[in-house]
Amino acid sequence: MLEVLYFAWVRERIGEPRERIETTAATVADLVDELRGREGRYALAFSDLAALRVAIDQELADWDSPIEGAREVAFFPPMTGG
Amino acid sequence: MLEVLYFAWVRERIGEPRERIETTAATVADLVDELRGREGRYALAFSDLAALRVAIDQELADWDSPIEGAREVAFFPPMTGG
Amino acid sequence: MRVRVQCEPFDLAAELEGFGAEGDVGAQVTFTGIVRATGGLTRMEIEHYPGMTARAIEKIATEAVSRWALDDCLVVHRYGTLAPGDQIMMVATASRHRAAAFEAAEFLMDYLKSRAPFWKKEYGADGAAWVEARDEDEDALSRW
Amino acid sequence: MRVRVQCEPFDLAAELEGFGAEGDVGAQVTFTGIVRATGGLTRMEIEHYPGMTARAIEKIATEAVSRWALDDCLVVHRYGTLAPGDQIMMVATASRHRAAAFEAAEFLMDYLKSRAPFWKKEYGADGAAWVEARDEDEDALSRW
Repeated sequence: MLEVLYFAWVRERIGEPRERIETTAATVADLVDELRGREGRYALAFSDLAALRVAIDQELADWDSPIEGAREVAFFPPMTGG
Repeated sequence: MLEVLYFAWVRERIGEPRERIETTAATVADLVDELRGREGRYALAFSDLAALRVAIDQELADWDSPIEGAREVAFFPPMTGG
Repeated sequence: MRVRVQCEPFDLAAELEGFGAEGDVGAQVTFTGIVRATGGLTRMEIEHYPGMTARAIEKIATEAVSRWALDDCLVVHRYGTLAPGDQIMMVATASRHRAAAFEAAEFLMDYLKSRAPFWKKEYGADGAAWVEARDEDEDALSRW
Repeated sequence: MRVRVQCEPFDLAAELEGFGAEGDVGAQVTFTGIVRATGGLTRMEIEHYPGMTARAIEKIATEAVSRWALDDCLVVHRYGTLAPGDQIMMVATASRHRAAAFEAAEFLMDYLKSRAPFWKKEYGADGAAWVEARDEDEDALSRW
């Protein structure tokens, strides 16, 4: 089971802050494809990957990063701290 | 009468913080020449002009600045504020 | 080095109590970020990623301490609901020399801006909008 | 804008009370200079040029305020006898944006270093010596 987290407008578009999913996706990109195929709200949230960032187990990662063994994958827009 | 002020090691070499002098010097450089001619302690204090700065009426000035009408001329080493 | 992520306000003076006291510190720099009332903003909501935030900031602060041989380094960042005039966050750096203290503080700010998992939403007369990251903020990282 | 030259210690927190309160300030930077114990220093004497000091600093601060459109600017500089760990001086800048607040604070420091009429004498185990201005300090002015 993989914990998938959403923040900021990604969270608002998906409609929930986190969910546990069963997946066989090998990379983040595969996971995104899988999520996109679910429902319109996911397709909308993931429509422009250039506007998104991803973290695997709380470290920034890339779209082609492998997610095997990961406990947690988070999607969010570019950060605006400070 | 011109008020001449000395700060930091210039003051220590001259031996006093200020004095009033009667001068006909036209520029700062003329004034320095006049002071140098007085006594050894002045010659010592003004031996290296590159290590000195001058202010006329509390504004930084140059060696060839005219001092006509000035009330106060100050000599000191480069500043070390901050 | 101290990093804190909190909802509560902070007090700059209290945070600086004893800051850098252990080193031979000659220069101390602080930066405080404050909510601006620009464009009729009435409040700001800051969301963060609890599991990741403190760790991400610690990583940035550790990098700053080693690159500039800082004697001390502090980051406090708030989340939750803030009003115009409220303090958002602060950094402080302590070093022997002023150039190091200034550079390290600017480095911290540049990285916190784009690499610490916070997202700001602004609420005003015209509704609400997420603050967008600007290209300049990402570009700023390349100077370090 | 506020400039003060004094013998007494100052309190950073008290100085920042209401600082920048009138503008739409998003960023506040402070710098504090502290006496270091380097080389067995036991005390520092700071001499200044009373008639010129405040005016020279005001000129520098006025330049900073206009170049970076600061909402506020503060300089406090001490003279007299200081011990290791004592605060020597502080600057604070308030601006809409962080780059301006940082740059203006660095500009102030660079100019105070070489253009404000203060002279430091260090006393230690090996006697006393006037702090010499460094070429880098003069060179630093050319970046502005």
